[in-house]
Amino acid sequence: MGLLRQVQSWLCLGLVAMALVSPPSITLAQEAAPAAETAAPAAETPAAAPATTEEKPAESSETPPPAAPSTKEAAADEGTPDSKLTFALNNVTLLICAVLVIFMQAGFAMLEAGLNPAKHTVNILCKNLMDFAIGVLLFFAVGYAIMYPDWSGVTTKVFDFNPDRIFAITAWDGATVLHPQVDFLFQVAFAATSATIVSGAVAGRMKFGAYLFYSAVITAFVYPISGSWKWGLGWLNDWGFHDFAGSCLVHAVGGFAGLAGAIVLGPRIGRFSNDGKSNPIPGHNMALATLGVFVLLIGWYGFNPGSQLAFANHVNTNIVMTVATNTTLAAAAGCCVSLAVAWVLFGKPDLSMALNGMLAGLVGITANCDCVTNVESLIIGSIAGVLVIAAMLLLENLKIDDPVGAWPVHGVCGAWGCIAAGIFGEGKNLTVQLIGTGVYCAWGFFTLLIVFVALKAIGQLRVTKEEELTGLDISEHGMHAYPADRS
Amino acid sequence: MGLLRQVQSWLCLGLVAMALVSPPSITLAQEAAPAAETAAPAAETPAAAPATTEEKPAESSETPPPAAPSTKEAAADEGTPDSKLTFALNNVTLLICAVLVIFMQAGFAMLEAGLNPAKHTVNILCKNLMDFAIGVLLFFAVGYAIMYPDWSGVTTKVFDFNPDRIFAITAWDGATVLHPQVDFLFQVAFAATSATIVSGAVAGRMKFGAYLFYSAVITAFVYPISGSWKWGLGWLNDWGFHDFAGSCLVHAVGGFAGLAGAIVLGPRIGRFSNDGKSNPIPGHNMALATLGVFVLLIGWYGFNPGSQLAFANHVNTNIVMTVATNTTLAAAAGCCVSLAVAWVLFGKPDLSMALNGMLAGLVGITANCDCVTNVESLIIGSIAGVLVIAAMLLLENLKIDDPVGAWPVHGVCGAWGCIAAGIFGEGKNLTVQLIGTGVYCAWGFFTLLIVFVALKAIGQLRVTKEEELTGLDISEHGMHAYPADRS
Amino acid sequence: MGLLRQVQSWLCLGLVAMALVSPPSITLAQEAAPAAETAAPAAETPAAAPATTEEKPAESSETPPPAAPSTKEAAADEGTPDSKLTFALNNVTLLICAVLVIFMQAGFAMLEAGLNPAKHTVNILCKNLMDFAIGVLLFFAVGYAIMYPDWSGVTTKVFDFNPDRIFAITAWDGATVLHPQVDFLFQVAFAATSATIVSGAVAGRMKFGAYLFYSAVITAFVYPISGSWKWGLGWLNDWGFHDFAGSCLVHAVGGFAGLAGAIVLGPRIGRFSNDGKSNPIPGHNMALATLGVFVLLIGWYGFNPGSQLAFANHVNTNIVMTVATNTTLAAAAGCCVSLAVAWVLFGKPDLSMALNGMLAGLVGITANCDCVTNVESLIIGSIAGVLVIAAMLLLENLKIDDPVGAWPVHGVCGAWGCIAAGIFGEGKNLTVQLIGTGVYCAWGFFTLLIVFVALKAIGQLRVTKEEELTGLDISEHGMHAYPADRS
Amino acid sequence: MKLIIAIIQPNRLEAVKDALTEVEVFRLTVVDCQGFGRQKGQLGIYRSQEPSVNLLRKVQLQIAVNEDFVEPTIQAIMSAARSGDKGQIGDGKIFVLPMDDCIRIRTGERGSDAI
Amino acid sequence: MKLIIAIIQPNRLEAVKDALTEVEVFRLTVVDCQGFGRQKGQLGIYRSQEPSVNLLRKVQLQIAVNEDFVEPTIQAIMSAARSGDKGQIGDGKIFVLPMDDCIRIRTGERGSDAI
Amino acid sequence: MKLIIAIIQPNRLEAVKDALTEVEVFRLTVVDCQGFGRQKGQLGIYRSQEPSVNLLRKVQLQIAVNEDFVEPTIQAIMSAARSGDKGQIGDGKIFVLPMDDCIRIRTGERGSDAI
Ligand SMILES: Nc1ncnc2c1ncn2[C@@H]1O[C@H](COP(=O)(O)OP(=O)(O)O)[C@@H](O)[C@H]1O
Ligand SMILES: Nc1ncnc2c1ncn2[C@@H]1O[C@H](COP(=O)(O)OP(=O)(O)O)[C@@H](O)[C@H]1O
Ligand SMILES: Nc1ncnc2c1ncn2[C@@H]1O[C@H](COP(=O)(O)OP(=O)(O)O)[C@@H](O)[C@H]1O
Repeated sequence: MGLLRQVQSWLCLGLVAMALVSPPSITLAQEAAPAAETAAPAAETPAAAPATTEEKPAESSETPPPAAPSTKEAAADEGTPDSKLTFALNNVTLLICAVLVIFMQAGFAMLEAGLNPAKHTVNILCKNLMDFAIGVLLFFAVGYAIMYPDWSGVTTKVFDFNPDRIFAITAWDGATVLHPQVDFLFQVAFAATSATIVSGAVAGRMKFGAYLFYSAVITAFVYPISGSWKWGLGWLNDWGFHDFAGSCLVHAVGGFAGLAGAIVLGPRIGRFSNDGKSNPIPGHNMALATLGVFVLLIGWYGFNPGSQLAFANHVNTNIVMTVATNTTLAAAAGCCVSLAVAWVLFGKPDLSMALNGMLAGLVGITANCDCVTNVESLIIGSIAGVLVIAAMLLLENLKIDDPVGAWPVHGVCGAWGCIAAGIFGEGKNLTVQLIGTGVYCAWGFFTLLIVFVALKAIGQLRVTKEEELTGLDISEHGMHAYPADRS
Repeated sequence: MGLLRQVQSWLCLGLVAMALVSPPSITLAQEAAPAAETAAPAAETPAAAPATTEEKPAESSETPPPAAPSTKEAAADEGTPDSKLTFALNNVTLLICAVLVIFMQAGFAMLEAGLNPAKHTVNILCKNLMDFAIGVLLFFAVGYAIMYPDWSGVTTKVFDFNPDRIFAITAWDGATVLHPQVDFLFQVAFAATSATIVSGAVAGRMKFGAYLFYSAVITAFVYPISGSWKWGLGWLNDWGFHDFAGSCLVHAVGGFAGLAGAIVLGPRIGRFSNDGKSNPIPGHNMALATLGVFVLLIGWYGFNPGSQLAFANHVNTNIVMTVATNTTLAAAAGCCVSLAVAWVLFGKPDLSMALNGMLAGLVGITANCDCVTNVESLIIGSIAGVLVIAAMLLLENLKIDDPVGAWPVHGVCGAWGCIAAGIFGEGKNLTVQLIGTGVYCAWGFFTLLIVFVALKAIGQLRVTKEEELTGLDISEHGMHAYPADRS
Repeated sequence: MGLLRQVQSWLCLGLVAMALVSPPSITLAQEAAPAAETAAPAAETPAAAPATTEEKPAESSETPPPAAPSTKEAAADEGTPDSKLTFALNNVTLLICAVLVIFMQAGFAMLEAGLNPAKHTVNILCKNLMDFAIGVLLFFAVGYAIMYPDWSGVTTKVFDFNPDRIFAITAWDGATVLHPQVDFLFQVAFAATSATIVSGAVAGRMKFGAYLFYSAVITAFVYPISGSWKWGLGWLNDWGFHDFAGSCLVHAVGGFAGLAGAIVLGPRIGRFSNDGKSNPIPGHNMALATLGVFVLLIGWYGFNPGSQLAFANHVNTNIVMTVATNTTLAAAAGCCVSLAVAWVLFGKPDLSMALNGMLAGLVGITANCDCVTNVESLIIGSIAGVLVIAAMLLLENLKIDDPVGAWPVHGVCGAWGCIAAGIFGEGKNLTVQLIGTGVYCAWGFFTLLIVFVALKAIGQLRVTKEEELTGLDISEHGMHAYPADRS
Repeated sequence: MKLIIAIIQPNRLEAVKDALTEVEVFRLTVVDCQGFGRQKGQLGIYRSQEPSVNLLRKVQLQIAVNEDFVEPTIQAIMSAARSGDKGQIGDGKIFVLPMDDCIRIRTGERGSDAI
Repeated sequence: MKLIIAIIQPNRLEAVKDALTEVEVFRLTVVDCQGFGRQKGQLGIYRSQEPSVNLLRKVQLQIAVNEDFVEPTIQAIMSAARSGDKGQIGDGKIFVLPMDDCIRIRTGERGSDAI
Repeated sequence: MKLIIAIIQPNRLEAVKDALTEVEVFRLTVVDCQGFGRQKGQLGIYRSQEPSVNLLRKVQLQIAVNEDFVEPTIQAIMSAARSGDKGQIGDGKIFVLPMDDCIRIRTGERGSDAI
């Protein structure tokens, strides 16, 4: 393990170096630090200030449970009925949020299936089912250990792991604010999400085995490593980088990984004509796709509000409620703006753009929903609604085939979310946000680029032309998604 | 704004006057008042009586948070751990309920899509997505301000607004029982529901632009204005009108608005033959429709129990649990009775009637689920199950084409729900209930009648014959919902 | 009623006798008893021991609310804010869990519809809708009374009922930990589940009337009677039988009832050729089936964690969180193992097996999720993933046609779940587990066998050959699930 | 006996059926199909892109008729299947095929009686 | 060479396929179609209303055969496609069309060898 | 005038359409169909069982052409519809039917002008 650990460390460092073309240096980190310190109490909530004086500070995602500094204090009043209720309320609520996030898997599956031809449906469903199943197993095996190493105070490492969390969840010590079991559940749902995002970008042409492989790599290594830099209280957290619920950590990493996949795979047959014309391949079931987006919207109420990780005192409750409403406003704004822009540009109110616009708004608000106002949420969502269309047109021009728009939605708007936190978020440092965003985008892109190039090199990446034309359902899984009654 | 305010006020007054053909007068209002006073503590729950002596009264929907009289008392023990937990529990639970209500949008979308021909599917999905998105924006812009004006004590107005809530949600003052952000979220989900109900009645022939327009009018003005009369603590609340979760405020308003739309639009081509024969146009996907109903059923557990708005003391908990079970019993009864009646009358167990019967039961119990017994719920649901069939047959006879049965389900059973509150609800005044019901039905019908007639007058209401036959998907949105793989 | 009561009692005793071929006797019961006593506090949670000393013991499913021994103690601190919050938190959380379990109805409907030919879709949807609706009515009428009789201390009876619960839910006495209304709701959702499991096994050939009849019998009698033996604190509870959330009580009973149905009905036309070849009839919509499984997964987070029935103290919270994670791990393991085994055996990664594998893992962990470790959950789920394939192959060999695999998933893995509790569960007695499992499997199988044989005898069980070939949608319901646009 | 195959726009089906009823042609078979002809653009946009000209949804009528009915059937289809007054590109084609025999399955009748 | 087009009830497809196998007709093409004939009422009810007579689901078989096989094929279809003993309205039709040529794509064989 | 009916593998449709364009056949009609021939096993597995040989998805092209175009059309289809170099079982058939008349609905043109 020692070797792997070192190799990984160097790899990470290399990539990070690539991302940081302009030298950020120590100075910048110090600039950022004070901003970060004030971030938590300076959330936009008016009632927070007086409340905090008498309460322990919000156990926000800024300070994930395992390393929570308030552990001892919490332990002190362990036996009071109040603390038991607080514990129960926090954990039960987080469990419900975890369930909502897990539900997003269904949303992604339906959305991707609906936006692709019928002949790849079984493959898409199987991918989305398996990346959750495999994700759970691998995050339990190593991912959780990597994402939450024991880094109290040490911030120069980019990779480490907590040996107690290899194939195990640390037992509840009776003191931490969150129960480790539900913490794991919430985190694993996030890990599976980042894998599933990639799925859409590589739909319709990748071998099923290759899919399982990279999906395993993401949930076991790529996502946990970069996740540890922020939520594992690593170096980016130290710099004061802010990503409340994962615009970058989850979405941008997944979106840019998907971009790498789309580039390495190349477009589907017939997607771009020889004369260079773009020839979109419509999805086979818009009802399924729309259902998927509604399910994702619902799931986001677990994703964002749940990321506060604690609910039971005025500060937390206040933030959680604001987060929920901001999320809704950004989704609505993204949806309306995308529909309107598409209507003006292309002459028709295009449902597929409205759907992507809503997702764009949701992704865009994810990083900053805790530190912006309602009206700022509308602005952030609206801009996301424009960005998603611009990014799609860019992909068209570059002749990159991303069947569901994973990069425009999750990659671009994920990056936008963290940048918006720097622009609108009180006490957030824009430079740090830009650097952090760059790091995550580059990390997602380059790590998976390596994986996809390697798979391609050994001929295990893309199905044959014949198989692709026949459809992955028959060629990879030997079954139709919609057999006629008589067959 | 002053002018608009006045025009609106007069418009409302005019319509209300129309609805109240028999003079209700001051006397009646006074009759009703004492009944209303006793309503809250006299809920059917046996344990409520002893409990209330030591507790602050249930923060039921009777007294929505912003104007809650208990504000100061609550503020007094602001700092105690107990009050913080109460606050957290109430708001977190309401957030979950809001999420369930938002999920209903998916249910409505799937139900309407399933019950209509495939060629209108994209249009239906887009309508249901956009009425949520636009609803959120407009309710944030003005609807919330109109629905909850600052009317303490003043009840002669029919329209006003709270200027602090124009494009803003009042900040949490650290005292109110509900956090304004989650209150907004819960309310906006209701507003979107009332718009989406209309959608089903006008499916398959309305221009998309017209749809967006009236949908905006409903969520920005029609629903908030009439909503303010009751939930904004306006005149109907003062009279003691009871509508726990919105049988009238949400469903009847939406259902009667839909009726107006169906009448003004006229039936779809081919729906009634020239010789007067009724020729139903079957939905294209009963699986989607059934999924929609299941999702709506689930959403109703946010809609009804959540409408208590508070959960954290014995009185509230007691009511909330009773509400949930009553809702379930009425849904089951409506479903079984509708299936049975349809089976007897038409010779086959008709799934589409069972689905509508379940919804009928749900709508019927919505107004009164807090003040009837379990057995009464069965009765109310059963009667709703009969009413929905009778109303459908009536529409057939009148040659009004309501593709999904929005008026029978939401209009008729919504009215039934409020009347049933008068019949079965302890301490509810039947006369007041009848008047209030009449007011809401008339309000929904006539305001939208004006909108639809106006749209028709300027030729913006209905698509051409050619477009309708081709299907709104191609003619309005330029895309198929289910393109063949090869296209 | 007296007569019915006696007949039922004898019938039960007879069946139980059949199941217990090897004489268990008093001795064994005594062996088991001490194990059972220590079971609750000895759950795998490290923090449980110190915590329990100062708390009232976990109100686990071991001691369902109506007969909770802690009633008086709880009543003592009735008036404290703490107890009110505890009460609210427990009941609100259970309500949410009940909603999730009710959502499973949608999952079962979509799964069964998707895994069957299109021509039976309306029938399948109608069955799944109606077994919920009828189940609610009948469980309210008699089921709840039978399942929770007043058996404190008396354990020799196998059938009784609580007359206060005939067509009524006992009023909340202000003391019990759970509110009876939500307790009913949670339990009725379980009852409907056991009926709905059977549906899949008898799909495509049973008369709709026969379906309604047996569905009524299950929810009114079969499930409540056997349920009372354990959760009604009956004789199997006394023996120390452990079934946390119903692997046997719900799933095995349903699965074996389905097996009886599949055997008595015989296979669908064309399912096995005359020359004995197996000829699978593929489902018509794998997207629907996959959506169904995702919904079931989500619902299981109400099914398993909710079965703790209490959430608000450290012991309960601890168990609930562990249950949730164990459920997830088993589902993931079952899914991966099934896919892998099918891949190896049959050469393709078969989506339908992955789906069934996930369900198998979920069913398998249901009985024991409270008393095994995370790693044991992986093992239990993995074995379930193998068992489900083995059981399917067995059915093939026996030429029994179970269209969705209800017996392999719910019957076999349900039995496995309870046996696994005996193997892995701390303080659980394997012999008792084996006996209890045998009893439930036999009970489900033989009671329904009688029902199906009786229906067959009077010619009301199976549709005609012509009707089956045409499809039950047209022949039983007179409508297509997917009419072409023009019809 | 002839087999008349007509490929028409889906939204003209009802009108054509009515027109056929007027010339006493009561039996026909309908098949969904997709046409590749001179018409363009039915599939306007998808994700902001216009798909290249492609297969458009059409409906095919198959009508077995005796000789006397051939011309009335053709005229009926032609008049009812045209979009607008002058017709549009994409309105479709009628093919007339010779037919050797026709059998009614129910009775076993053959030839022109069975049509 | 003839092209035999048979329109039958969907639920008779399996029986017809078996009957064809017995007269050694192994190759055929199946097309979903909808028929408008004398049969009524397959679509019983929807939302409590009986839709007016309309297009009913049928299945079309297309079978290319050499002359010797024409009669056996017709007989096989007729016997297996009838509902009940005497047949019912809606049981369908068989059309026999002349065919000039047949080509097997795989080998390029033509004429009666390619059938 | 002939009506050419070609039954091909679905995944060859694009190639065949391109090939037809090259021989200047621009109009055609496509029908989904299912074939029962010598090919086996497209439906590999379902719930771990291999369904017995059954109807496999095919696509049917219907192309009305004037006599001159018959051979080029057949050649174009044959060359483009073959799987691999030598073709495989299941690649399909081409049937050539005589056609008496053709009418363009839009203009009312008849005969070979209307093709
Ligand atoms: N020669 C042909 N063979 C087969 N189908 C044809 C032929 N010509 C036209 N069609 C069918 O008729 C439809 C309408 O044809 P189109 O070319 O638009 O008509 P027009 O000849 O009036 O321009 C096409 O989409 C195609 O389905
Ligand atoms: N002349 C015809 N042309 C085309 N299709 C026909 C014709 N006659 C019958 N059919 C097809 O056969 C089906 C059965 O026809 P029907 O009129 O019910 O049979 P019958 O002649 O035995 O009364 C119809 O639904 C239709 O699809
Ligand atoms: N005689 C025939 N009549 C109708 N369709 C046929 C006939 N022969 C072949 N087909 C169609 O062509 C498809 C391919 O046929 P197949 O038997 O696999 O080809 P081959 O003759 O090259 O072995 C079949 O699935 C069927 O749809």
